[in-house]
Amino acid sequence: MMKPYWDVNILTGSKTARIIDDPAQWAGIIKKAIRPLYILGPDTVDRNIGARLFLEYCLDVAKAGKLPICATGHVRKKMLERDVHPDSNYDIIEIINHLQDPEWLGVKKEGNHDLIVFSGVRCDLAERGLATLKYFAPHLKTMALCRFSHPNADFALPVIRKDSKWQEYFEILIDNLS
Amino acid sequence: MMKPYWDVNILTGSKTARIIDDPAQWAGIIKKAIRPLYILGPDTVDRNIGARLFLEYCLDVAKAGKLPICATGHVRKKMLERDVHPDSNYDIIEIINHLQDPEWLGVKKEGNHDLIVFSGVRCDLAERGLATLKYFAPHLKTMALCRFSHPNADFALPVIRKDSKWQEYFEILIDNLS
Amino acid sequence: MRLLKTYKPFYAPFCDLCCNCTYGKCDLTAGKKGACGIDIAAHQARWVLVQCCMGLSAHGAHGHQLVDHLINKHGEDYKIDLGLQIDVEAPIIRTVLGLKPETLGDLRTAIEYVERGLIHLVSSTHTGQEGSNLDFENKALHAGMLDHVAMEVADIAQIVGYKYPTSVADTPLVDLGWGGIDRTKPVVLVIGHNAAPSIAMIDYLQDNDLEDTIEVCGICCTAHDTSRYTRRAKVVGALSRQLFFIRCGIADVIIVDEQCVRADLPEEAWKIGAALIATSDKICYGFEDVTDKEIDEIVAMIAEEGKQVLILDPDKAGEVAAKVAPLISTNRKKGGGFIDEATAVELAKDCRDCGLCSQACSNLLMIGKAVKEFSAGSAAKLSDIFKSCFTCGKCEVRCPRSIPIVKIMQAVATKDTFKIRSGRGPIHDIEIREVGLPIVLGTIPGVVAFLGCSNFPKGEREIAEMMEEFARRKYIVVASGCAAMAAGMVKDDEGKTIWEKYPPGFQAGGVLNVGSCVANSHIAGAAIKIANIFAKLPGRANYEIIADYILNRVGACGVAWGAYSQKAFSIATGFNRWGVPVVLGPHSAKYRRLYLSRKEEDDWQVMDGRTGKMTVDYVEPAPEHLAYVIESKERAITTIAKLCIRRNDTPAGRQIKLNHYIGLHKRYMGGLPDDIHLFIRRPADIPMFFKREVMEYLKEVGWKQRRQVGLPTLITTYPSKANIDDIK
Amino acid sequence: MRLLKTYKPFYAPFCDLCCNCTYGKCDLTAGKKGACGIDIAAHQARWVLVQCCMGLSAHGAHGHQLVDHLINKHGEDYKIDLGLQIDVEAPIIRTVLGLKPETLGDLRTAIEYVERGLIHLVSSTHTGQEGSNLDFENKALHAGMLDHVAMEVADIAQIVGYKYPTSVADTPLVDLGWGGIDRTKPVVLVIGHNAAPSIAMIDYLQDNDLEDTIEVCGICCTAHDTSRYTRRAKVVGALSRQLFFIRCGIADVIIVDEQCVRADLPEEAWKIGAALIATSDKICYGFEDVTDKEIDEIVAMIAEEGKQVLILDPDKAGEVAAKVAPLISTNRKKGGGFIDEATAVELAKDCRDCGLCSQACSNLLMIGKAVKEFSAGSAAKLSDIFKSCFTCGKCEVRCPRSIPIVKIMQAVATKDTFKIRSGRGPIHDIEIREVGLPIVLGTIPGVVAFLGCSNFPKGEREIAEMMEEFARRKYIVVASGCAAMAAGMVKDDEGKTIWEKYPPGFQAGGVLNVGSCVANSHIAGAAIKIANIFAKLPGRANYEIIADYILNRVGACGVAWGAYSQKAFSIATGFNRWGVPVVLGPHSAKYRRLYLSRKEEDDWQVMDGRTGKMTVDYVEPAPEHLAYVIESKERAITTIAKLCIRRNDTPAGRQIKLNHYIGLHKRYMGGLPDDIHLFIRRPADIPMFFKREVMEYLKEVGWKQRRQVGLPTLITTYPSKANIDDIK
Ligand code: SF4
Ligand code: SF4
Ligand code: SF4
Ligand code: SF4
Ligand code: SF4
Ligand code: SF4
Ligand code: SF4
Ligand code: SF4
Repeated sequence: MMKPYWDVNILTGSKTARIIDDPAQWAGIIKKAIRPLYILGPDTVDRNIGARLFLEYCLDVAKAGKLPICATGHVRKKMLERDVHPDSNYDIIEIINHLQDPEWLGVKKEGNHDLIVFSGVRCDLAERGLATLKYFAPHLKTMALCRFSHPNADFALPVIRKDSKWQEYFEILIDNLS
Repeated sequence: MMKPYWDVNILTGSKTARIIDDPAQWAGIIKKAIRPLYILGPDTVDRNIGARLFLEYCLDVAKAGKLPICATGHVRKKMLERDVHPDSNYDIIEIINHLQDPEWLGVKKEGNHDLIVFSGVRCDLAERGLATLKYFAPHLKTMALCRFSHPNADFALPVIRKDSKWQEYFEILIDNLS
Repeated sequence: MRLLKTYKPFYAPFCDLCCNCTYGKCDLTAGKKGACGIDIAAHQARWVLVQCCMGLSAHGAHGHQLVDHLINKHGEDYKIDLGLQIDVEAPIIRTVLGLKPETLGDLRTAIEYVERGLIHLVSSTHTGQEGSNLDFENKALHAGMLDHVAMEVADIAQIVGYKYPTSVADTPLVDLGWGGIDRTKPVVLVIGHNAAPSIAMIDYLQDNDLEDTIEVCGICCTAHDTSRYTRRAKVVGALSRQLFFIRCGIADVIIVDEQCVRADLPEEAWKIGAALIATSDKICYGFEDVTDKEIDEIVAMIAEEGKQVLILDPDKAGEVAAKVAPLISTNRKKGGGFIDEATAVELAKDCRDCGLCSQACSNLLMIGKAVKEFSAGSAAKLSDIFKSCFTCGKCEVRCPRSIPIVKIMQAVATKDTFKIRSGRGPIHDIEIREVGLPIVLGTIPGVVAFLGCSNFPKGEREIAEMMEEFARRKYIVVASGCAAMAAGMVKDDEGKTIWEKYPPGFQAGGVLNVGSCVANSHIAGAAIKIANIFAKLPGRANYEIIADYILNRVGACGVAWGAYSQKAFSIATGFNRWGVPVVLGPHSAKYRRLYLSRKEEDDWQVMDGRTGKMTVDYVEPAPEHLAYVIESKERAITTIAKLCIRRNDTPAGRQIKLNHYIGLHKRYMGGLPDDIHLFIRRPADIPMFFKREVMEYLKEVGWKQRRQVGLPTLITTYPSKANIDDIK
Repeated sequence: MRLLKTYKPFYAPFCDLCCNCTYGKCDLTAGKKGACGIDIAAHQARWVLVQCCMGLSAHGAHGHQLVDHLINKHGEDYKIDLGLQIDVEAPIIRTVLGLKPETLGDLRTAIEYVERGLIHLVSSTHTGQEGSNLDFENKALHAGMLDHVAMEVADIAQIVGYKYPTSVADTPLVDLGWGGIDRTKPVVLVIGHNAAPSIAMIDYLQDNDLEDTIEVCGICCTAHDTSRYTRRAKVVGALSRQLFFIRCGIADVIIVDEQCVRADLPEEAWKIGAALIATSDKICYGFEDVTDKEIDEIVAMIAEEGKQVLILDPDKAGEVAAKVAPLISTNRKKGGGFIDEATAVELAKDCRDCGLCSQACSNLLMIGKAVKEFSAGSAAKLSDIFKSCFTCGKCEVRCPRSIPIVKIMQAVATKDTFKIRSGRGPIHDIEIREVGLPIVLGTIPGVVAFLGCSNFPKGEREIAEMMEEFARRKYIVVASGCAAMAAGMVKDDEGKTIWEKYPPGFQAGGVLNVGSCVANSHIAGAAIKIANIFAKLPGRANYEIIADYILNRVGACGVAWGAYSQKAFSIATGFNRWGVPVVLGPHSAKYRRLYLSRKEEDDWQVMDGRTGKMTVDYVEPAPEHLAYVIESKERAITTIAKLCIRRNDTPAGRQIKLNHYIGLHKRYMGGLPDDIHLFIRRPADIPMFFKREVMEYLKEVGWKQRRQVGLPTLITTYPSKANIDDIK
């Protein structure tokens, strides 16, 4: 069992995430997925990592891993400013609601997704959403690409305290995805 | 965070036991204690480990570590049959209730205990009692000498599935205590 | 509350966190407070209050519905008459409300009082309300008291509404166990606590001379109540056999009312092809509400379309069930879940001994090993486990190989038929008159009440053993709910159950079944009546004095060895409020709160009611705890005897009580109890038989003789409006 | 319930386990069931119902107590008169109970109805009861409805009992904020939701001409209500400033009544040397109950012995507070908690940047970094954090160096004085008459109601911004409780708050404060009145038709951006029951349940009430969700505009609504909304301004024009006794 950064996210229960330290291993899991989806939350446009906007890293990940994007919150606007069109435009709770249904066709109408990757969703809300998927979406796996760690995901990062470490994580991940 | 053998004892929370694999380390902690107390529950008289009664091992531990004994449940009777007089005779909830009070004089009237070791208490009940001590007896440490592991203790064993392993654990512990 | 000063709340948190509001989760370990400022003790106590509110609501809502139903039938002026033997009809309502209920309408007034209290109690559990654990406990005690009012209303209502026998003590012995059910007839199984629809069905069968064609059996309290209504109704067993019996596939129709019913019955009923009729707004299962449809239409929906339905009109539900049963019975493969031993062994052979099932077990049973051994031909372990198993089904759900563990257990379950005495209702005034004095003096050593629920640590057997131990020693032994059933599931060498061996009266050595859960009120009621009738304390709205009287003079002890539910907890808390201590089984530590004293350290001062002068430190911890979890049966038996000791005991009474305490201690614990000196006031208290030994011990511990207190009381040892002159 | 078919419950469990009874803990992951057979969905729904029961009980108990208190004062025949402007006094009570309350006694009848409902709801949360999550939700919706009844009772009772103004819309502007409190006078701080003791104190001050000598200020709803009673009472702020303000040490006496009060006030009051008087059975704090003592004796206990006491008689409590305040004020070192910036920096210097405080934060704030930077001279981050901080104190409790973080925040908190319009109570009939038609046609684009509580993800500022956005766009903007306060905590460049800039009437572009939490009932009440007064739907006991009307025709949307409590949850659920969607802030995912639809997949069929013929798949998800958590303010604003769309909109109305929706979407989200085609029935619906762009998009997605439905309704699309002819 693991401890996330935020106390309010401490898991009360039994089924907790596998912590994956190695970004290369993350890349491997993403690559193996058939219909992955990358969900971007508002923290990606409200926060920097070092000098760059969090979103830039996420877009690089999406590009390298050929992940379709679901823009939640007001992320869409900043994406359009960068001329990237999100593949869908649900808010976080809405997309999770859709993902619960194994019959849903997914953002590309090709069938529901088998791997969900999250970044930049408000940590307590993401954790609630991951709990929903853990219970009601056994047909897919969830990955929290979040430095604060998420016990309710299937795969999570360890807590990453330093910006530099976080940047480095992203860089290796992106390298391994391409 | 750790997972005990019994599901009903899964910790829901944040503060969980340190797991100690090495019986020698256990012995060290017990030896360092100034006023330890060994609490024996009815499983010690209702169960065997291999061919020997669980109680026999516990009495050996008590003897080797010079631990005063609190006999709970109906353990007293079997102790008397072996001509060992328990130092006190509370039921499990009662002794825990006393231990909560830092001013209590302990079973030897020399002051409250600083280390509590448990064996053979019904696992779900022990876990409740350990929770009480975790919250309301910050003045003492608790050790669960139990093969099913106890998240609410300060120190616990890993889950020990095999009888032979459990026997061996006791033997090394007793050796190291003497 | 004065009680909470001596019997301090003891908390065993179940979780480090609070998840009650959107500021959380808040981590409450190591003295931390939540975002609302609450600490762990108050948080636990808040949970305690929530639990008690759930418990009291279960009985209160049930009571209100029953009363309304009966008022509909009989009118609100319908008289309450419990028969010749009973003048003091509703001791709890009288004492708490100051109301002597004479009609069904008065019962409704009593329930409205409960409802009014409830909303305030629930309100204070809201985030940002009460901050003190003691005040939460105070409210919980109040909730317990309201629960007793609600139970009394519910049981009196059904007794008068359905004319259950109350004037006799030796109510009929009815069949108990699953073995005796006649599977050749259509079988209707009733489950729950509100007998209205089941009784409506029985009425319909009687009115149409169909009684012989259909077998009616029940689980839990509805079983108690139908067997009070008609001798023909059979009792399958306690809550803990619910899933087991259903999986046997014997039932053709299942009528579910409310409380203690499995949440997954729709699925389970469907699996065995039985019809399922829900009849309460408490348990709707998402079924279509067909209350307004015609009976024939409903029967067709069930029998032809295989629908599960909700019928909120008890009379209609009863008639539908009666009509559906023969149709279903002929259409389905009877007893689809019923298997023989060979099949069971075959099924067990799939076991890979992975142990996951054991880990999931609610009762810490090593079920995996047992299944494995059973598959290899040795049934002993499985048979042993079955006796302690509540057939909750958690093991089975966990098994990666989907082994039907619960079904396999049929092979080791006894098919014997047992007996239980059907519930008798309130204790008669005349009985109280006869035993009041010996109880108060202590010469009847105690009243031991085994309260319902079947979350037993080691099975039904322990209940039977404990009851018998006290019956033999001439205590008055009372049982209710699932405990009464459990007691009947054990036969002696001559094939007799405890119900057949002891007299059914409220007398020394009597063994009584008061009835279903709500009949627990009659146990508290009996204690009150002792004060009322025997001691002539005025009953109406004289709450505090009566509770003080019971605490100090009525040697009663409750035992809730298998308490599982919120109701059981609020009932126990209500007994505590009346001054009756309750011994709980080990599972009950999960309720998170007990009331304990520490005999050496706590405040045992009492007032001498005769002189009105404070007795400085009375020493004697009697009773020692109010709500107390004990780990093993052996220790429980010993402790129960001790908890029957009261400050008011005469030397003769005390001798008798100590005689039992010492005797039991020697037998089960070995040697003299080491607290015996605390209970000996003067040499005259020492039991003859153990005199020498005890005297030696007393010398050893430096015992000094104490003076006897007349009319011991706590009144005036705490701020209160109660007057010491009222205690008599 | 038809609603639950389209708006399915969405669950986000907070815990893998159930710990409700002694069979547990039961692990409910991966499809496992508990020992009672329950699954995770039903278990979550059970929790939802418990929460709603707590919420409704808070208001119900409060209402009952207020009504009883006022009946004591004025008699039960005291007439309810809400003034000239209001004929339909209690739309909720009328609709739900079919009772037109005319006296205080009638209000008591309404509360008894609530109490009767409560016990059944709580009962079904007991283990072994309801097994279906949908039926739990049904009951939760019912609980929400009962909560609205309770709130209406409570607010009407205080309005008539205390003669709050209700006939005017432009109630006074009162001071808001902690900066404006006059610390040279004795300061009495009132906290909670039941103004009875506070008003008694104000009465006492007035009667004795002492008003000028004592400063009265309040937090939470009691602040709202005292400021409705007298303009002199100042509002400190919302719940989220409670600990902050107390730690400033300005208050000499704190009167606590009930709800939303910190559990640790006794300790906090003691630390600053303030007197603390508890006045409710809901919050006793373990204090001695001195209700029966003489006033002078109590005053002496508090002022001389420093005791904290419980006084359950509001009048007595008020007088005691008034008398104690000057005594305490002279005796203590005033403002013991008050510090200047230099001291704050000094205190912060102890910080070791360990980050433990941040990890503990309820609002995920990086408070540790901010403290560190502050100690190094840069206040910007701390100032920023303070705006989003609820001053819950969890960070401080966690700090291993015991840095008084909350106190340090004084250095960055504004000492400015703001304004809030005092609560106005129900909406006037005449206002309804004027706006009813434009609302139903859609030409007033919507009513947006900002409901109380201050668990805001990013502080008060967002509330003010959202409200202003809609006010500017001529929506009707309503606020209550802590949200109304939050809105007033922001000034524009000219130093004006939103309360000073917009008209106070229920009109396009109006911004209204209805009052405290219980005044939320007037918001639902207004929606009902639109049906009653404007559409002339009969009000009494015509519940289903009215809710259907609101859902399909009244473009109202609730926003509970900072919902934290069980009350907020039951209020929101009650709004849902009336057919009003509610947008919740991100924290509210912790409530565990939402009601969501999926616009592409779900059932949007409606009946054309004019023809009575089923319209096959109406396509239009209006409103799209009933209870919906949104993560960011920007998206929330856009979505609120969308949630005001109703099926009944005329083309003109729809144009206006879509104009706002598209405009807001472009501004906050970028580009056209990708679901716009779902809301365009015919070309006439398309807003002029965006016509070209929208037409292009419609072509792209293959949009086809749909026929307009007259009098859209869900009646007859599900089994019900309601008659389609009643919908008008
Ligand atoms: S209190 Fe119970 S439900 Fe809540 S987090 Fe803890 S274990 Fe889970
Ligand atoms: S009720 Fe209090 S302790 Fe519990 S989650 Fe809410 S703020 Fe935290
Ligand atoms: S059915 Fe029996 S053995 Fe299986 S988990 Fe439940 S109690 Fe244990
Ligand atoms: S879980 Fe199944 S396979 Fe494993 S030990 Fe139990 S019965 Fe055997
Ligand atoms: S209520 Fe049900 S799921 Fe919860 S602990 Fe009890 S048996 Fe387990
Ligand atoms: S007081 Fe403010 S910063 Fe501290 S934990 Fe609470 S919300 Fe976070
Ligand atoms: S916990 Fe205390 S020392 Fe650590 S960062 Fe926070 S304020 Fe600084
Ligand atoms: S609005 Fe919410 S937080 Fe504010 S006082 Fe009311 S219930 Fe409490």
